[in-house]
Amino acid sequence: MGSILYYTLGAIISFILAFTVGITYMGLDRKITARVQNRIGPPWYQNFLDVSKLYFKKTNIHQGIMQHMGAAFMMVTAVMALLIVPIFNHGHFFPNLNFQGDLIFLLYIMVFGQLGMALGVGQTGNPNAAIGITRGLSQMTGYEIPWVLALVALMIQYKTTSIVDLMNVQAETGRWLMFSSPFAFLAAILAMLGMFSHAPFDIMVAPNELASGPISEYGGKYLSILMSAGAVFMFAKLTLYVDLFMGGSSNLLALLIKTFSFFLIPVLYGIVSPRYRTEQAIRYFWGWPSLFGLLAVIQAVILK
Amino acid sequence: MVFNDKNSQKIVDIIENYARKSSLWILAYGTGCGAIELPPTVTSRYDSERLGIHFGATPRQADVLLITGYLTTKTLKRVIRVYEQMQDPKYVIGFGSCTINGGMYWDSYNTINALDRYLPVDVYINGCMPRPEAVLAGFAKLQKLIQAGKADGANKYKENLDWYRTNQKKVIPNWRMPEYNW
Amino acid sequence: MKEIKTKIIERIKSHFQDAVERDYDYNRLDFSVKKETIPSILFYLKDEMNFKHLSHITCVDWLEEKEFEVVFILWSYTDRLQVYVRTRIDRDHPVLDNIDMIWRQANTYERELKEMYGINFTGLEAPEEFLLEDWEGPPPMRRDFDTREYAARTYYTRPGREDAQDVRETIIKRTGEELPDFAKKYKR
Amino acid sequence: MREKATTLYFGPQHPGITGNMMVRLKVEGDTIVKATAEVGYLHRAFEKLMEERNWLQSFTLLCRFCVPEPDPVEESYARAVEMLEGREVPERAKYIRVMVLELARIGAFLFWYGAQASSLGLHTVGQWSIGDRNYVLDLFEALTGARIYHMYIWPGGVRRDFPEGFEEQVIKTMDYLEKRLNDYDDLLFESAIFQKRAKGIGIINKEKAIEWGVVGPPLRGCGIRHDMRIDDPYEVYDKLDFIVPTGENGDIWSRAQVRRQEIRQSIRIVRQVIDKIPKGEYYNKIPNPQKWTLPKGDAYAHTEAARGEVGFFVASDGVSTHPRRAHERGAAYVHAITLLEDLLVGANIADVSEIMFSLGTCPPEVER
Repeated sequence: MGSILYYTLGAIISFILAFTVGITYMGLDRKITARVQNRIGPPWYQNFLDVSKLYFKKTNIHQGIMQHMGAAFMMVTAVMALLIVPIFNHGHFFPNLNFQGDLIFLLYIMVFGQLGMALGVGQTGNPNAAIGITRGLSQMTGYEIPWVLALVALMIQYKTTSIVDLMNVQAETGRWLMFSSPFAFLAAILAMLGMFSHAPFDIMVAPNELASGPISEYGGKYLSILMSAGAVFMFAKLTLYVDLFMGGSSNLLALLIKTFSFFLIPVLYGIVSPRYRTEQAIRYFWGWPSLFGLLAVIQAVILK
Repeated sequence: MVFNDKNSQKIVDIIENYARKSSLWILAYGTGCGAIELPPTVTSRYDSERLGIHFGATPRQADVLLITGYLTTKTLKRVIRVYEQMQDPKYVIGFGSCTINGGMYWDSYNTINALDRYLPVDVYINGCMPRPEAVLAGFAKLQKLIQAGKADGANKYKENLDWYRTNQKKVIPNWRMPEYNW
Repeated sequence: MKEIKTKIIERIKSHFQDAVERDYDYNRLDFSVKKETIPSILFYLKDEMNFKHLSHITCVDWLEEKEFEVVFILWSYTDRLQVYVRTRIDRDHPVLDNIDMIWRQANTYERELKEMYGINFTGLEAPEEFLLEDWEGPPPMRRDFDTREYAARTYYTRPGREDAQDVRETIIKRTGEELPDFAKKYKR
Repeated sequence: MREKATTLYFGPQHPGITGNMMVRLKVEGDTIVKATAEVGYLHRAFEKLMEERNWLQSFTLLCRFCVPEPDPVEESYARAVEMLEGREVPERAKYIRVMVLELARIGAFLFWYGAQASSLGLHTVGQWSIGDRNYVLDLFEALTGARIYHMYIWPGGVRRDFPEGFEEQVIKTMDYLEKRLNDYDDLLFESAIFQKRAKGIGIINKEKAIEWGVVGPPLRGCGIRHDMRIDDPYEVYDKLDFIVPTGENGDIWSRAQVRRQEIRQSIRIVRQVIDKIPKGEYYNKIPNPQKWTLPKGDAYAHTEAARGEVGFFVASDGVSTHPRRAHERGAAYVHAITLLEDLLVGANIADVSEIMFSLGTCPPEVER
């Protein structure tokens, strides 16, 4: 009984950590972008204010229960992903739901949110939103290929489907996977650009084309939930990358440094890139990134 | 300080209003020529984003409806609809002399002359064209009003809906507005 | 320039007997024709005389003469010459031939003239409304439509700008003096 | 039976639209099968109001015809009035007018840089170029007293002479801009994604272009060298040395290239004006505007603006102090309606905003 309370407390704290770090990173993203654009930019905590302002909105309109659920699905996805991904090496207080096969479960979970969102968006009746979510799903089919290939390569090479096992491998050999499986790392990094929906792969929200796409009918508390879910999910994904390729992190400082360096990749790439069209984005992911994925699998099969 | 219901409500109000005033999302709708001064306002010399001013793409997400200049009756119809789709609390800024008294279009057959007859205006920014500094000053004024809890145009609109509707229907002959919940 | 102009005038006069020309001392020619001749003269100018570019179509309301004057302005990129083709139509029954098969953009200009002046172009295929929405009054650009009176009747005028109707007149009336010469006063 | 095509309303409230207009799109999948431009959201009845104002009072309205670039309209109107009256303009005023027009063109192109890049989600170029446009607006402020609406070019000349130290300020700004333009090009034109998205999109048919009345950069993007500055030289353009660039394919990329080179030519023209400008009068004074009547007749003057030919038609009845008719011919009249509707058919939804910005559509000019 005590252990359940203990774990629950750990889960709540990890959620708070993920939310804080995620939202701060979003603010830093805006700050960095502003500095490149010769501006001062908003304060780093601006996104906290945005989220709380949206939460304090008095009216919250939804066109039906599925739209309501769309936001909930996103949050559920984010929290589940967060619970599966180990935040620290040997973390007793952040035990998370590690089990053999969690990597496969994670792959499924990362698709789940988008699908749930699609259901919700379908009910808003806004054509822009419908087109936006279609684009989002199309793009997902694009980046899922290199991403899955990279993970499969790792699974084959180290004969495990558990994230903790992969982290232990890195701890034992003393080499990060980004060096021992470089092709998988490259494929995963390129897939990450799509996963973060930053320019040039922001085709799902694309304000100038679709008036922000799926979220165009979401306002007030729903948008607040979506933003928080986005932040938590982002943190979970960054932590996953750190766990897989940088051997996880043993303390908070290492976690922040490592996740932030991963976070900088899509941000800096996004500042100087225009947006792809949907089919161009898919073609991009099915080009070099998928090739790297294939090479990674071949390497894994040979080295096995 | 005694923590009773009234006091804690006050504290909540202060926090809420602080969040509201520091994160003002403008609806990206250039209703008139004033929209030309908005891009400079967000760029390096004026940089409105440091005050938390940001552009929202759809009415559902926006807090501030910026009426940038004159409104023709055709646009007024859309603006009313957009305003009613926005979610509380919402603010209207009348931008430029045309929204105040018609400006130089005072005798035009197609533009309205006083915006506050049709929508509740919280802040007016005068000038034609108002400079970016004036725009920022207008936003600063709005932030002050919000912090003091005085920017309640939306409530006024709800209370006096009949009066506003009468005025609106007077200039929009064919009303044909869809029914929606707001 | 002079020879080109003479040549164009000659050829137009030989084809269209009703054309009355007027020459200007810059690169401009005027032809006044009957309204029936409009499509054929425009077609001729475009195909035979290289006036490929239709700058615009406009209309002047001569209320006193109960006529509309419709002006077509063409531009020749090769001869660098403007040609005005003008015609007068009855103000009470304004009808003119549609020319959007000659120039596609004429469609837009004709839609505007139809809405603003009430000129009917036979065979014009376009949506009814162009700039106005649910307009119930007379075509607003006609000179007998008083926009000032309409605006005062329809829209609320905020008090305080009654004397802003014409500031200069007010100044003259109040002070009885001629207007100051601003240009001279602020000369550097 | 279920209809395959859905209707998508692109505007009037839409972040990707130029100004305030609406395009009704019939969409099948991602492809547009029919596009209808709906305008009139900005109709302020300028031409009616000008009939209510006298010849000089109209200037308050004139600059509001097209907001990003008001000076060509003033210039067209002023020249049409001068043609009608036969009024001479001093040489210095002509040079100043050319400089103002070219500065306005630079401002408009900087705005275009930002708009075109932002339509593709590359906001950094937009932030830089629109931020730097402030320096051009500073020049206008020093010269005319206003950032956006100048009311500077008048019948008979210009309203004011250069303020002190203005020439140096202009040269300094031009130096700065020339340096900065390379930065924008590095980010926009060197971007592989922009090339992918701009090449082969929104192609204007070369044969159709002239017949449909396409003007300005969209026409020159097709490889047709027509520019009112060389075709019908007004003011002192015949005494200045500049090139009118052309593109090849008539797609977004060609139009972008034309604008990219034209802004450099404009900077060149401004420098030449500063070098060559003569001393002397800048204003041939008009009589008391309250009593100023023009001879009976009409005139049409056209000016090359950043978006194409902008013309003004004025008619006078010879008695009244007000115009009998004032009418503007704007480039957007063709670009934003007939041409846009044509180009959008068969295009992808993602390209709507991009095509609109590359045409330089300006709704206030259509609707007036």
